[in-house]
Amino acid sequence: MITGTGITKTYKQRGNVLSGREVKALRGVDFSIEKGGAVSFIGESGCGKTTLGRIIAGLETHDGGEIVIDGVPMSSLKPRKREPYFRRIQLIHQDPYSALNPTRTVHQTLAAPLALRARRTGRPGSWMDERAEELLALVGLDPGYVLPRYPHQLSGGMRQRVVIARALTVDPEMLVADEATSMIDVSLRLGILSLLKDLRERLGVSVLFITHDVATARYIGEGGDLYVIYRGQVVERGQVETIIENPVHPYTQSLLSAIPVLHGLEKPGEQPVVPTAALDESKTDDGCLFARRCPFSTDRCASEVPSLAVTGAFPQEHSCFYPERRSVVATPLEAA
Amino acid sequence: MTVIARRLAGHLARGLVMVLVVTTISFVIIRNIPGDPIAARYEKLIEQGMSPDQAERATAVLYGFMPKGTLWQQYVDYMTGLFTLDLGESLMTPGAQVTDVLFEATKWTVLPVLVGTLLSFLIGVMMGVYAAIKRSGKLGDVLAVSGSLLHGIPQYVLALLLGALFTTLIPILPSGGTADIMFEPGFNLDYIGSLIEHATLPVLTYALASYGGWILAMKSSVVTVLGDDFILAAELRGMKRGIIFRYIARNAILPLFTILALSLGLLFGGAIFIERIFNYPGLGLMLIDSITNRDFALMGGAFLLITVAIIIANIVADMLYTVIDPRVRSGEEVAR
Amino acid sequence: MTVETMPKAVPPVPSKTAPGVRVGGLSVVYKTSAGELPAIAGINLDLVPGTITGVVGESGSGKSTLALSLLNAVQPPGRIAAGSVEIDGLGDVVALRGEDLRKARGRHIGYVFQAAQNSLNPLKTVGKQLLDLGRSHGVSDLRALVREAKELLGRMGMDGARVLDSHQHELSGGMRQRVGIMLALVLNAHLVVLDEPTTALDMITQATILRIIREVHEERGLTTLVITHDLGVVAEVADRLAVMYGGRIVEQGPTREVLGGPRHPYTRGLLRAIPRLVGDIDEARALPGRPPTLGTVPREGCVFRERCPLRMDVCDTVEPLAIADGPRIVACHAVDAAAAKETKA
Amino acid sequence: MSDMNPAVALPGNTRATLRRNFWRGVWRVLKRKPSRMAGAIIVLAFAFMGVFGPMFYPDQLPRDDNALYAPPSWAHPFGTDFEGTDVLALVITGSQYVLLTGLVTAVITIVLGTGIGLFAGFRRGRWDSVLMRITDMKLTIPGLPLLLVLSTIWKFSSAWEMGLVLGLLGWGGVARAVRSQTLSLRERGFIEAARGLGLSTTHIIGRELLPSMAPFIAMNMLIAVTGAVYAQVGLFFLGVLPFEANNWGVMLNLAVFGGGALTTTAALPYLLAPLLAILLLTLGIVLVVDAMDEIFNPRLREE
Amino acid sequence: GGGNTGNSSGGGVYTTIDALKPGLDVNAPINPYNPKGNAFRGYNSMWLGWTKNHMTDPNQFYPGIAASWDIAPDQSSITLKLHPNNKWSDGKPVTAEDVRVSIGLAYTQGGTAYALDPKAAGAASDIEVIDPQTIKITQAADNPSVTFVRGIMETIIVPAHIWGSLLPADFWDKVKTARTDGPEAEAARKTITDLAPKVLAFGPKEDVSAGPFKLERMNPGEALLVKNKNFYNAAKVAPDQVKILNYNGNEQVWGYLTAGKLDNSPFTAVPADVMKRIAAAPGNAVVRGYSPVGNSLAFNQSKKPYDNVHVRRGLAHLINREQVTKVASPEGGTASVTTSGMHQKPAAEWLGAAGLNSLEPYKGGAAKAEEEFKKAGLKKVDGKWNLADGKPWKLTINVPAPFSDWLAGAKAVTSQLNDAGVAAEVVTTADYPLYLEELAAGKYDVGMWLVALGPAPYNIYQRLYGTQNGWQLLAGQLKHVPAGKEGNWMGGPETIEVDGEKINPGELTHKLNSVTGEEQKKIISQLAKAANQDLPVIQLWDYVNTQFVNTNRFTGFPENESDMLRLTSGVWIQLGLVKKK
Ligand SMILES: Nc1ncnc2c1ncn2[C@@H]1O[C@H](COP(=O)(O)OP(=O)(O)OP(=O)(O)O)[C@@H](O)[C@H]1O
Ligand SMILES: Nc1ncnc2c1ncn2[C@@H]1O[C@H](COP(=O)(O)OP(=O)(O)OP(=O)(O)O)[C@@H](O)[C@H]1O
Ligand SMILES: [Mg+2]
Ligand SMILES: [Mg+2]
Repeated sequence: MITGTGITKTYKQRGNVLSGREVKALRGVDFSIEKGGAVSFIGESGCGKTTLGRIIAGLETHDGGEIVIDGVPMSSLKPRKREPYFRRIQLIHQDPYSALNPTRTVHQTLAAPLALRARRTGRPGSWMDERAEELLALVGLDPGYVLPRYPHQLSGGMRQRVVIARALTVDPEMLVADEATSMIDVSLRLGILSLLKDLRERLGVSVLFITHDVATARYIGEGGDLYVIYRGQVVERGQVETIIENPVHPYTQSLLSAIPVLHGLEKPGEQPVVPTAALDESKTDDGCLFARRCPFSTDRCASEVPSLAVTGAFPQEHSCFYPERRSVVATPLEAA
Repeated sequence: MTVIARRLAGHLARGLVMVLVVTTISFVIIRNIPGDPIAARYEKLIEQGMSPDQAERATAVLYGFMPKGTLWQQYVDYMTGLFTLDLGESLMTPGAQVTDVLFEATKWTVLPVLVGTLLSFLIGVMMGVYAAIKRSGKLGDVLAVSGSLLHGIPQYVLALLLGALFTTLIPILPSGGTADIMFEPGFNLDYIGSLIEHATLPVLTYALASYGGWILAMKSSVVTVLGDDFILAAELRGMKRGIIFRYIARNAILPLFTILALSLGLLFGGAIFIERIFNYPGLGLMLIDSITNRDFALMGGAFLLITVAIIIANIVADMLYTVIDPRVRSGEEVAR
Repeated sequence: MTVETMPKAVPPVPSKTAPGVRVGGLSVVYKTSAGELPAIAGINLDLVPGTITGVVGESGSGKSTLALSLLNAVQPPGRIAAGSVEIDGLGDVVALRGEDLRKARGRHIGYVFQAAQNSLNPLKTVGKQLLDLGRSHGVSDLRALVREAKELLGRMGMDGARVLDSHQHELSGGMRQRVGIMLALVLNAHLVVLDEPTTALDMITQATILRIIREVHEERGLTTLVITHDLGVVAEVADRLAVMYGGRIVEQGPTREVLGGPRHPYTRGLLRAIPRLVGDIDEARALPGRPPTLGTVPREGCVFRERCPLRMDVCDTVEPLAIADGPRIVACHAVDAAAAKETKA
Repeated sequence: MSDMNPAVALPGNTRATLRRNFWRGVWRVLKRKPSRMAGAIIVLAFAFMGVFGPMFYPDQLPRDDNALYAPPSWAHPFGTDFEGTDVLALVITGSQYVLLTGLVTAVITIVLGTGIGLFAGFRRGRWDSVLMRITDMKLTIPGLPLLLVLSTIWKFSSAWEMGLVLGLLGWGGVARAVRSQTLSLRERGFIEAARGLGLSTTHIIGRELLPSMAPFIAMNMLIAVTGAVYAQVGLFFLGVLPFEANNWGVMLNLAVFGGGALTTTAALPYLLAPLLAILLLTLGIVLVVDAMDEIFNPRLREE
Repeated sequence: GGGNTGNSSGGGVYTTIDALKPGLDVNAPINPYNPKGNAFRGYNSMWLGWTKNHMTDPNQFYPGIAASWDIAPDQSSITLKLHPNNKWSDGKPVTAEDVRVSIGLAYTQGGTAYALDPKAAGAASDIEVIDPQTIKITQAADNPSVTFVRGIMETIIVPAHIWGSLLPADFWDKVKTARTDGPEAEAARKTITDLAPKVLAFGPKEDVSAGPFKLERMNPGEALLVKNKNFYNAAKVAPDQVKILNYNGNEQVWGYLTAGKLDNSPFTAVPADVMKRIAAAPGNAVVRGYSPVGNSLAFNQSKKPYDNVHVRRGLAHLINREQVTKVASPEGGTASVTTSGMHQKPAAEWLGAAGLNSLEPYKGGAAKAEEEFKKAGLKKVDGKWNLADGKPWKLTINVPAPFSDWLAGAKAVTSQLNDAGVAAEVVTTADYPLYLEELAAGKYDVGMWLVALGPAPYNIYQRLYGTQNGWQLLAGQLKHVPAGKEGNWMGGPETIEVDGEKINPGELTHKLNSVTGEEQKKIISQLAKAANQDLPVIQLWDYVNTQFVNTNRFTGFPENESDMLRLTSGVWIQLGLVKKK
């Protein structure tokens, strides 16, 4: 449904011409998301996940590469014409607190896009109210309670559901959930996650899930693809389960090693990978971007640029010269 | 250091353009003021008992001091003069260089403005801290409301009230003039005493008029800083009250320096009412005079001076921020 | 870099310096437009000297309030309404006032701030703030203090000299957090309270910080309280675990035991609500309902009953007592009933 | 418009209800502090005075040749002016011009300032820099001196004209502030979401952005009213604007420069009456401004 | 701490203001030609002689630089004798050469008697230094004028040794050439007038004065002058120092006066209550004298309905001048008894009681006004007067905003008119220059206008029948321009019928310049009648030269009605009138 090739994005720090500082947020990312499919992006903070998500949702322009939606290359369209394509891709913000206008009731929030739709399709006004209630029910809210309320009168989880309901008003084909649960109470998180999962299954909406928590990616993107992003590059790509079980890129491995172990329920993996240095974006690197932090790097890594490909016996694509299977993931203790 | 230098260079370049544009605008406006200064002068002489033809001849000479040529030519002359800091000669005081007249008037504006503003700044800032600390108490309320009120009251109302109080009801202060001429100017007690006596009302008015603003600004700034986590953190580390107070004060006062610089720049042009009411011979009075006398060169000079003061104040404010705030110094964009 | 150290199976021997802490019947109320409402109520919690105790709870459950209470630093409009916080060598902190209290903070109790990102004065270098700290506590040998700080920072994998010379904005989130830990420890405090030490950090940095906490704790012989909303974080570092809900501690006990066999329905629900990397995805279940806020916490009865699958009539009226069973303490009528049945059986 | 935002059939959710709730909220906010109530009453009283004040007096105010600069009395609470006209009557009948100017100025200031600020902040990029350069320029030109000069070119014979000019000179600060607010609001999720949903720019600006800025705009509006009142009264006081016996500024001018209010006490009431009117208006507005934030923020309003 | 009682011994400090230079300017040169120059008339700036404030004869003087003067009976020349022992403050003697150089400078500035135009009336044609103390000036014969003598006597005298260098060597030849015809003369005139700005801007480093005082120092608020020991009459100059205070508005003078600071203050408009307070200050006294100036309401007769004399007369009947004066200028004016173009006092002298009584006093009130308005075809509807064509009539009086007495007066007039059913309002103009420009451009229907500016009768009537009303003097020839053109904003008729005789008031006014005696009297009587009947203006009040003196420190001030009152107190002092108490 949507594919991207070689997406690059460079931010120029604002300021005057003389002091422009550049941040390479994306360095040539390829992706493709099927209709009704699920894809997850994971990576460290600042690796460009959000940027990519926003580009996909049409909220940000990219400066290199091409995005193709339903076979139509976006670069061939004038910005105004792109809008209907991107409208089918809705972004769910990380922060449900700022994603809703505090001065508008839930009803007003939902009514605006519904009214637009009703007008376009010539539906009667009453359809909107029905639809609003329908959508709220769909996301598991009680319309009677929620509709007349202002966002501040709702809990974080309720708000996030309203945000999702609002995204659904335009019958999107894809939801981009950018850390959609990270600001929600732990006990409510799963509710949102399963709602998204549910929507995918019931409505056939594809979901792009952006997170730094591999476990949620696994939960929601069951059977889908996982993209591991590092400094604006995809370093490993493949089926979620495959990667979690058999990560081959040291970066992926260090991400997985960093997941806290529920001692008492699980035992840690035997070969955890810990980066040898902290992320420092100001350093420009030749060769493999991860080389400087990689415990296994060689001279080759520092000079030669690896490409994302399937090599060796591993099913997933990765960009490591020395792919190797390591046991980094915690395993459940045998049920006592 | 380079950040500072680069910023300064940018500011200066932009400032220069601004000066040129504003000067051009004010030039066009000023030169289009209707009214013949020489005819007015003529009427004045007539009133003073000069015979009409004598008055006519006496005023005819003044035409020599009127700007010559087409408007465009006058503009070219004016601008070329500007680059050599030659603002021309005053029309009403032929022979007096505009720069000299401006300098003399500026002295008398800057003196009370500086003293008044600094005084109110000091007191306002202190009371602002107090109002912030006691913000939930009665006294805090009183301070805040009186601050808003003083801030809201126009200067001339204060000036008139103070004038009525100290020159009519309890006539203890002189209104008008700078110092008693009988005292030899210089560093002697008599002269300085007289200087202070004459400046008291203008200074008091400036101080009162701006005091409200300072108390409000400082209060809100302190309240913001008090809410900042690092203050609580310092407290939780058991830092001494004095040190914490300094943390609060330094962080809170930072944005105020910017306002201080800006307000000093603005006061060059804002002293008109006070100077008119107290007959204090500063720029404001001079400006009114130059307008009623259609002294084009002087008016232009005054506009230029005020504009430059505002621009410089802006630059100083920004540079001050750059120097004081380490975040800006290192080239980071800080939301203000 | 060293490979992750695993928590030892046996809690370390309590060092001589590590103080014990006994929180007894602690209640804190906040003044709101609806009157004074309790943010925490009747908390009993013992910190065993030399151990790391983890407190988990959702947003608004009163974790920070509890942490601040340990320093008698609840901010207005809140106040400690009842209870005591006994700290070895200090006595009841709740009774401390003025200079005594100030000196206790920092010297005896190190506090690492929830938003460590912002716990530094933006206008001063870390070094200058360190000196301020030293002066505040009458440290005569400031040189030694700086040396100590550098060593601590070095210990945490940073270039001490450079860090001390930096302003807050020149440090990354993880570095700031480490500076926060350094400032909490540099005066040799042996009770350290960390409020959400890793919340805004990404996975890899979080792992690093957690490791540092563990290492420093052991090396310096501390009593540590780690507060977080992330069960994973406590599980990773804590010896003992306390679960908070609606201003109460509903369950506590040794981490492994609690995670391995949660008893309180909330703990169980919470554990089930966390998606795991391994195992059956479909086992994960969301907890119904939503956490209470200050205004919606039930005034009487069990605070969790609205969301509880084991709700009984008694839950509506009687607040369950915290019943100890060996090292484990649970406050739940249903668990009590089950235990009673078990003992009967 | 109704098809955009239908008067929804949902019970308790009609626009009328919303409006009713809003006013109830406003009432609550005002009631919370007696000072706000006082402020609101003062402002309403001034509004009443501006609208109906002149109706209580004949077109030609009565004069008394034998009571020039009469001291305060029951008949003349603030004495009389140089012509023996009651000063209170002058203040009351004069309020219309002053307040109308203030209102016109405020509306123009806000419309222009908000418009330009919104446009610049919303469009960003080139438009932004051009508009902000212009705004900077505008802010750099000294306002009062410019007004003094303009008053020789222009005759501000009606409140509308006066308000227009003051408005044209006053939008700079508001534009700057609105722009920076817009820039920050733009980054908020809900604006982005609205764009993502394909909602029209009109909707985004009118329904999403503006209401969020309402307290700020309302506050500025009130402040602009006072600012305009001050500016024009000041200009009249300096004597550069057309004569109007009951204009507050003219009264100040005549009291000081004609009646010697700063020299003797006879004209003092004549001076103090308009001064007190200005002070009271300021006080009222200051007290009301305090409530703006709460009035427009549903969260604070309904607490 | 005021300086009045300050560090003065002996003569003490005399404090005053200079009404001729309200805003002191520290940057101004010490230059009497400069409008703001720091040369104060009578103190450190001298004329040849000081004109007396005589009601009918402008050619009476007190000695200045000249000790005495001989005027040829036909006024064809004047011979001046200087004070024998007069010296400049730097010790150099004051000589005829100083006078000659000063006259040269006056040529560049275009003083009355020093017109370069050969056709100009009353110009000096020859300057002859007879001896160091004597100088003779002869009037050009082709166009003699009665203004010649006054023009000479009012010459400002500056020291030749300081100012002489401003005049080029061939200056006097150029003057001779300039007074002829042809291109060469044109060039010479240009050379001379080109000197004007230089003279105006010239600023000696230090004050060299031949007056009783010399400027010591100044600041923006005050100027300090000290006694010139070399002054011819120094022995009789009472004060040691003179302090001249700056002022920007009358209210400041009121402040000085109520504080008892000023030993003398020239005419300042004062509100009644301020007057009381001034009078209450110890030592303060009021001296009143004659001032020729009057204030009036002037019409633009190109505008309807003011073209109709009946409308103007009706208005004159309606306006209660006493009430207006009481509101506008209670202390500094007296209501005009009638409107004749002249101040009441000289009018009585020129016209005699009979002549005065024959003038219409315009005191008919509403009844008379109604009659006149009806004659003009105005219609009264619902108590409001409408124009002849039925349109509403709104009378707008324009005044410059800074003149508060005019404003109050105009307001009082409109109030009266409104009461009588004539809709009237006051409109102000931001400042005086603008007012004058708009007035001259014919933008106003009715405006305030100063009339009766003496001292010569010619000067008086020029305000009514001069440029503003269409009569222009070009190269000695009088011509009349139509209404609305070239500054003719009054737009009155070119001829007026007076006593059955058509007169041309402009021509008559011009004639006043050269005629004397009975003929002069006759013309004035004709003009007074013309002004009274035709009413180009309605006179409202005559100014009274109200001065304040304080007798705490000095005495010997001029009495009420003294002919010295229009001279600065510097002149009183130099003539030895003022005495230390
Ligand atoms: N508007 C912007 N201007 C400048 N730089 C930006 C901007 N937005 C993002 N960046 C930079 O681009 C890089 C990628 O940012 P992005 O927000 O996509 O990361 P992320 O993977 O979503 O991180 P996180 O997990 O913290 O949300 C970062 O270095 C960030 O600083
Ligand atoms: N200043 C305050 N005024 C009123 N109520 C407060 C205040 N501070 C905290 N509370 C309330 O007290 C309760 C506990 O707050 P606390 O900050 O301890 O929670 P927390 O568990 O630390 O939450 P988080 O995970 O969000 O940090 C919350 O319901 C909160 O709303
Ligand atoms: Mg992100
Ligand atoms: Mg917390």
